[in-house]
Amino acid sequence: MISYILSLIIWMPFLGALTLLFFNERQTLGIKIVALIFSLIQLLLSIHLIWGFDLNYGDHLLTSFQFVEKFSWISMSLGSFGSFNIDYHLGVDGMSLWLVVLSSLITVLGVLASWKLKQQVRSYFMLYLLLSTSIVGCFLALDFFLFYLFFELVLLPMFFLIGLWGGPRRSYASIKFFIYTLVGSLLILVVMIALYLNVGVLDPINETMIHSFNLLHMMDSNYFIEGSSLAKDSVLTFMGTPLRAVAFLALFLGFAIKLPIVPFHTWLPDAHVEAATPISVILAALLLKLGGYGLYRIAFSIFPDAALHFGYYIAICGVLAIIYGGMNAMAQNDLKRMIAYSSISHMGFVLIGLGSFTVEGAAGGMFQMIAHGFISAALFLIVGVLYDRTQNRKIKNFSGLATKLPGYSFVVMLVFFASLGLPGLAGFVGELLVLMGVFKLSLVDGMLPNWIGIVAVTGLLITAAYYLWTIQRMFLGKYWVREHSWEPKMKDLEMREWLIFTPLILGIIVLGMYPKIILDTMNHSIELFIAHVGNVKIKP
Amino acid sequence: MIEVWMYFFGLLILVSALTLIFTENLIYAAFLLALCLLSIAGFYVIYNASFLAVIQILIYAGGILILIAFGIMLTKRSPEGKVIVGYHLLFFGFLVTLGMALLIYALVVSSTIGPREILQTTGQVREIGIRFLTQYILAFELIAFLLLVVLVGASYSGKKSQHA
Amino acid sequence: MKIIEQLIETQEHFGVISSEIILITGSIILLILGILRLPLFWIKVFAAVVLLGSFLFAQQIFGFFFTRTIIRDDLSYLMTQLLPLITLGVLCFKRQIHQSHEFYFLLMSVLTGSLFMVASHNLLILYLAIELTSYASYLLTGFRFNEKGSEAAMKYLLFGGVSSAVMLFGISLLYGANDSLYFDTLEFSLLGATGLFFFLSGLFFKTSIVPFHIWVPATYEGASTDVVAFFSTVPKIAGFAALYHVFQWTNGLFNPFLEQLILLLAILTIIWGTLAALRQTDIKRMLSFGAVAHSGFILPLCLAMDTYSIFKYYVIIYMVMNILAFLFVQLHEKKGENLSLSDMSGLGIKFPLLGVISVIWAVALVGLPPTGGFMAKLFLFSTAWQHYESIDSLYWLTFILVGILSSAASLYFYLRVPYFYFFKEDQSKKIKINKSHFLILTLLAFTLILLFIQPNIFDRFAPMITHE
Amino acid sequence: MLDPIIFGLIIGTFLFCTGVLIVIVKKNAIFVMIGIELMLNGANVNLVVFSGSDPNIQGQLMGIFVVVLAAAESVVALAIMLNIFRHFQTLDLNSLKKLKH
Amino acid sequence: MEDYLLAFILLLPLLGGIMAYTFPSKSGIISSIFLSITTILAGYYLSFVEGKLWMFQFEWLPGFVMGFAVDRSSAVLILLVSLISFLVHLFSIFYLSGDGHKDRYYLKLGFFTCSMLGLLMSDHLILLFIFWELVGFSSYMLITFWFQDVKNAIAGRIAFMTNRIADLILFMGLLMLLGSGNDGFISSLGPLPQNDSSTAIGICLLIGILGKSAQFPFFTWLPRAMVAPTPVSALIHAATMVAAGVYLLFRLFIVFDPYLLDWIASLGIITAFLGALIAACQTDIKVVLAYSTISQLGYMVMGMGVGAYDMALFHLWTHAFFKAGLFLCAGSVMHYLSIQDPTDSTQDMNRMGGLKSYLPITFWSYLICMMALVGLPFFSGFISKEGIMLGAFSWAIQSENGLTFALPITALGISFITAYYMGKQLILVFLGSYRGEKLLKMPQKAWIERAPILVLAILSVGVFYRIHPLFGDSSFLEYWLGTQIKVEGSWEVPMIGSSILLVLLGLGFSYWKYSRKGMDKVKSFNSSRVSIFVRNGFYLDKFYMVILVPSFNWMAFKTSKIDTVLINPFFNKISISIVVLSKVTDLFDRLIVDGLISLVKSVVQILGSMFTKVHPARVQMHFVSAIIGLLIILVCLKIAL
Repeated sequence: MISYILSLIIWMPFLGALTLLFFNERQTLGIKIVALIFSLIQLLLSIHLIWGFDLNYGDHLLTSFQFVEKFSWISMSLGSFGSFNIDYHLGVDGMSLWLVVLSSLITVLGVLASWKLKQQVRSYFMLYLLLSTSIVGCFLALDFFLFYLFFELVLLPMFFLIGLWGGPRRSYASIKFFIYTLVGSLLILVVMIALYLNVGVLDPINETMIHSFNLLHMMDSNYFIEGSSLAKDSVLTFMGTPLRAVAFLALFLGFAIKLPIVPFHTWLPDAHVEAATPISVILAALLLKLGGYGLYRIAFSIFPDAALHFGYYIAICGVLAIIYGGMNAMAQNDLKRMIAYSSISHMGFVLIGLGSFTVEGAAGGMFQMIAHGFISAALFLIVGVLYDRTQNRKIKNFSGLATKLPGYSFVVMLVFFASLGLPGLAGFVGELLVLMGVFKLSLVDGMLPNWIGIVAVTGLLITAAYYLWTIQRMFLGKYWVREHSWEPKMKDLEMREWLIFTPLILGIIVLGMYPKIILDTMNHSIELFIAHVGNVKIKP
Repeated sequence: MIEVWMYFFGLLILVSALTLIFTENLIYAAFLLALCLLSIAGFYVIYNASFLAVIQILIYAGGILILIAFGIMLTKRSPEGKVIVGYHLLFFGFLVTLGMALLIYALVVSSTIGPREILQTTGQVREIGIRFLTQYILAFELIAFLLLVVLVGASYSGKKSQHA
Repeated sequence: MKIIEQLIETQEHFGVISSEIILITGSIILLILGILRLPLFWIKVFAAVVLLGSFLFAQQIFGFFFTRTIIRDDLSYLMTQLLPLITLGVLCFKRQIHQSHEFYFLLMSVLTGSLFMVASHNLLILYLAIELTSYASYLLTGFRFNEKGSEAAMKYLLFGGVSSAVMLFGISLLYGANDSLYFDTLEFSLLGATGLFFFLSGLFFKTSIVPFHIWVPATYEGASTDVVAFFSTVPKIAGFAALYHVFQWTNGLFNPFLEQLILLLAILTIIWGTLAALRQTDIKRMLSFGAVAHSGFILPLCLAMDTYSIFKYYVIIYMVMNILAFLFVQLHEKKGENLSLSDMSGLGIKFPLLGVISVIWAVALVGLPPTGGFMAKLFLFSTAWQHYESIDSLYWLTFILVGILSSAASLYFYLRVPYFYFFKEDQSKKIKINKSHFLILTLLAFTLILLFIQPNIFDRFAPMITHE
Repeated sequence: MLDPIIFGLIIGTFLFCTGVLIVIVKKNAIFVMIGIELMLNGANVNLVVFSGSDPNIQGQLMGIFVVVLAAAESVVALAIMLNIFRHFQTLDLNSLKKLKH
Repeated sequence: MEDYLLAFILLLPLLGGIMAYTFPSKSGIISSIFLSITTILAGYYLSFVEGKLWMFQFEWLPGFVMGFAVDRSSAVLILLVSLISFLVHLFSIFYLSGDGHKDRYYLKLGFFTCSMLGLLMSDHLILLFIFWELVGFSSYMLITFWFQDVKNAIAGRIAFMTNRIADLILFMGLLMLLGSGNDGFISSLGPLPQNDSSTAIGICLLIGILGKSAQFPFFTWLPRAMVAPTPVSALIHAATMVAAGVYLLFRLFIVFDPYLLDWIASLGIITAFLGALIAACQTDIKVVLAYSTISQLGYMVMGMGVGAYDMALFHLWTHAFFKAGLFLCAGSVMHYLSIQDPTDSTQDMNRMGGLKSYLPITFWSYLICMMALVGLPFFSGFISKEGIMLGAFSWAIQSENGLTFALPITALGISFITAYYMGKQLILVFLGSYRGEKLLKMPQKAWIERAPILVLAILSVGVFYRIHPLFGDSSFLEYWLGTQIKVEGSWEVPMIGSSILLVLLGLGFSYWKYSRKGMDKVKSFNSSRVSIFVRNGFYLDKFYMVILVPSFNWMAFKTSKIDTVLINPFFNKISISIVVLSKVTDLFDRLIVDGLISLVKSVVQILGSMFTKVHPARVQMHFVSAIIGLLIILVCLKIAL
């Protein structure tokens, strides 16, 4: 029996966007309520998904997907070229499950966060809901084409959401965002095409190859056509490098730009800073995860051998991102920019975790993504609160806010400390797992050298440094704001804002205290993933 | 004997074409072109294309030259009737053309074309007529339509330029 | 007796080219109606009826006709259906230039020539058809009857004349090498190869391949937008179809080196078109260079073996995108003036739906989902990769890489239209939106999306039959 | 003593090249048209030369069509030149500067 | 059952804090009640812990089990922590009676107590680290309690950062320890095989310990942390948190290499010496105590290093009481002065004096605690300190190197300094006459203030731990700490004797210096260069704050410049270069196409040929370029075929 819950989850916001077509631009409240309702339904459905989820489903990565939906979408005969087959193929496993839940949650919160929007409300929410659809679609697609479609679709609404509702340099930021990520996705496109042509099943009837974009086939080396350029034993090279390695690097770069890695990260601070608060939230909490998820699901799963070969360098990329992002964050005087750089720094752990090829590392990277989803969402909302009131977010323009805004400061403290990796809060667990993976390896078989772990830990130190400094400068000390006109606006969090923050804070605390909730559902998939990728024995 | 004529016409073509390059007077150019085209017609006869030669004389020398003359007349400005036009890029043009000629020579003339000899057949007009109505009937129709198009378009365009 | 039989056979063949016949007859009648001073609206209606007729009466009979000078295969059948439809679309443009029945007559004669181009299997017919399209095009370019229009027509004419002469020279060499003017008798030789490139330069001229593309910007800038839309689709695609036929039927004329050379030209075309488009501020010029780049994408599809369906798909998408883009541009034009990007500033806030349409065509031209443009590029790169793999040719790989990079770069200039539309300050420009014009825009945009979701939708209209 | 075919070819090529040269160097549009005519004739000579040994005389047939086409082209050219002359008062190609190229 | 009891002990303080936060008006009372229950439970628990472990295990991550466990030594410390915390809570009711944010204060304090207890209970390296960090975090929160003053905020940040540096290094050590095949349970740790990685692990762990216990070179954060409310200083920065390092050292004792232990001992004695020296030059009443704490912690660390770990742990216990007592006394003094003499700075000892008559209970308690600290017989400090020194001596004897005797001898010397600065403080604060502006004479009345001090003072009396004041067996201690702490050796008597002598000398010296000579000369000494140098902690703190931190910041700014100066422009350059490339095609038009014309022009002019006028020939140059293109193709063809 096929359940259509995944489709429902994906298309629910889209349905909402269509519903919005029937609204008048002036019925702002109605528009907001519709957006909220549809995203809430999506959230409920994805929570429902957790209930039906089987923890130990399947014994191989390729068979571990649940709630699978598979229909033929495009089947186009192209002469001797064979037929062009694209499936509508969805499925969820432990890795994507929580990302889906996270994205539906953040979507709801984003709607709440944009509640005060006044201009172009209908277009905004339509784009917003489309964005949500495409993000969730990415996490659930099991067909490379479908994935790519959603991956690209993210760009368009994002482009306009930044460019139309953003800050003063919004157009620059949106163009930059678009071009950077497009370059990345074009690299992915090439590899996708190559993979498509290399993977196939022999049709028994008329003895032609049936190619498909099925990701599961691509992950399985048996499906590669013998002698094709990307098969395991391919001898084709591109400028002296084996073609498989080149393809992996292209995929890696494509996803890593989104993640982002240094030095392809400069789109991120600009985009984050210029985007409106809810959009920054989506950007940080979900869009970066697309890159990470792509690395897990696609780059590493399809080219495990190449990934293993480059594991060390990937970890170095991660370390670089951690240190570099941290140092940059330290130097910023715009709060939002600082947070944007801290995102870069945190995403570095994902790369290290992946590069370690251990269950701990991979699980840590995945956990880091989810935890960062919560934390960064909260961080950007924090900036949003300040920006809402004063239209300003320079660190040096504020001091001693804790006196005037105790509730807000409480949230800030909690989230900042979560972000700097205080144990007991969500940020710590991912980092712990990743570092466990690194140090485990370095002592056992020397996959990643110790210094990677050491430098990564230094990164944590830098994180602590800039967060504490910021707390000291902005929230402690004597109360002072630069402009006198801001004084009457400096009010503590209102009901709506508490409503937004509460789930995030709860999530941060619960994930930090008892990460097993998530890791239990994820663990099986991660083990299968590592078994598939690293040919490492599954931990008993 | 036929070779003498061949060289004669060839020389004529050569001379008239070269003079055409260097002349600055459009009227002279038109006459030189006429000379050139007539010699080409002669050349055609040698290569067993007498019908085409006739056509060449009729349409080219008769039609096109008159068109060109019309063009010259309609667009001249100087009162004394001499139309002097300048040229430019001579050096460069020579360079390019020389390169082209050399290349064509290298690629075409020096390549093996195989032994052929020029057939001397009679009844060509009949043959051409038949082929016009069978093999190339469509081409025949097409060029008829083309002439119509050109006629309509050109007359309309000319009318507009007169009136507007 | 033999002649009589041949004549009778030929007479029967006229049924096969019924759409062309309908077009020719129709346009002559249109001329007569014009002379009878029928109101222009009815002439327009009549033209539409004729075009529809030629669309509907396209014969699905395959084979060689007229003593093998005409070939009817799937491609030419598709084109006889498609090109009239596109012309019909152009017909629906809001006229901003001088109106007369001659205009429609010339439009239809370009179409007629294009259809013959597609159907020809003989160099003579092909040459005639190209000349027919060209002459009518020269005249159409000048139909603005202002300085720019005349200048464009002059340049177009001179350049076209030269290239047609070059082409004829090539044909003469080809003829010399093979003693025949039929495509399928052409064989490889040094003479033939030389002739081929002279000959191709004519076709490349029509399809605007580097280095024969130079007429494009001037002509597109000078001619009125509807004419440009027409030029960039109908005769150009017909040219590609002719190229396709030439490449497919000239057995053994090609050796790998020639293929590489042509591929190289395609790559150059892409690079040149993209780079040139980057610095344009006039939208029409920008689109024209974009069209040049697209030519570079289509060319390898004509060249490579077994790419018919992809060629078909790409061509369809290309036509829809281009018509949509030019139609969109024309919507904003004031009489006799060319549009610059800044004229569109801030319109997106006032007309969001138009803005969405601008996004759709821009994204399609770049080649991003969810538009047919993406599928077209996907198919194209797929087949390119397949060729790269099967013959391990670096040219194909370069082609892919250049194509990808050019797509990325083209984003920059195509997206400037929606960018100006939405992000620039409103300068309170006023445009009048013609309802029917807008309807067609929406329809075309929808088609683009539909072609993404169901790319095989055209197979329903034109069932695919692979020629042997 | 040259082979007649080669000689014909040389003459054809010569005419063609002369046409190209004229097209390049002359400033006047009518002159350029004359150059194009020469190019066409060059090609035609080739056709005829090759057709001389072809019993099907396709080259000659083509030549006939080309001559007609050349006439048609001159007509079109004349019409356009008249337009140009009306707007620019000259047929000097270098004075066409309204377009960017 | 025991599991639940443990959980109660752990969570009650936190619960108390939360309750206090919920009911701000009665916050102090509520949380004190919760703490008293905790203390009772901890005492009850201690009563039946018989050297065995009470484990409570749970799976925190999949396949990753962590657990709590308590043996007798940790049970004792649990009791210690809850007891002192309880007393501090009580004292805080008095101390913070005028503050508007008591609710927040008790929440933080409860949270701290909870984390500290968790630290003591946890039996897993990672779990321990979690609480370790939480302790640091709550310390930060408490230091910045009065955050309106930016000085406090900075102090808190520096304290946390210094801790964080050490903690993260510790974290690495723990992870490496885990990675080397351990399951992470502390109770099942064994000695590591000796190799490079074990050394690395040891060093990492050591640095973590040094950081938390404010040892050289990390000690600078502790004096800064004195800006916290004084009860907090008493609890955290004297009794509990700083002792966590010593506790960890005790727990992981087995992991360290022997020669590393020597280093630990040396670092301990260095810290003890430096701390004492600096304390001797201080004038701030709390900072003296802070440096004294550093010095005493140095003792403990040294004790661990020399192998007298049980004695060191015992010193931790005794030190907790008397140092907390001292701090509370200081708090009492400061509070009194802040009310009675609001015009004055309340912490400068030079401005105090003669408070004995106003604060009699405080004075006597202070005296007892001081006696314990300097190590006079009959007081608790004496027992533990002598134990450590004896351990040090016997360690020095056992080792072959003669240099090792430097350690116990220095320790003896430190006794003298300790006695000196404590005596000085006593004299400056309580004896003589008041040197401030003016003092309202209001006697100290609140029992809620006096009771905790008294309890702490009483618990600093030696008789609770050992009946014999000088030597002998130690029945109570044996029972509590579960180990034999009597140190055998012929060194015992002379050592104890000399120690007592030195202490008395020190006290006498301070009395001689401060009572006889009057304050003027003292002031002149205070302003002398040596004094300032020492008082500023040898400018170690300055070194960090002026050189290390700014250079790090400088680095950060430079790095951020990479983004704005290098990377961003680089990618912009790429896009620009594409545009430039398009310009190049444009130039091709202009230079090659048009430029050729001018080339021709110049050529022509040079040749003086018939060209008179040369116009730009755009149209025809297009022919040329197309034909050149064709020619290039043909050339290719010619070459290839």
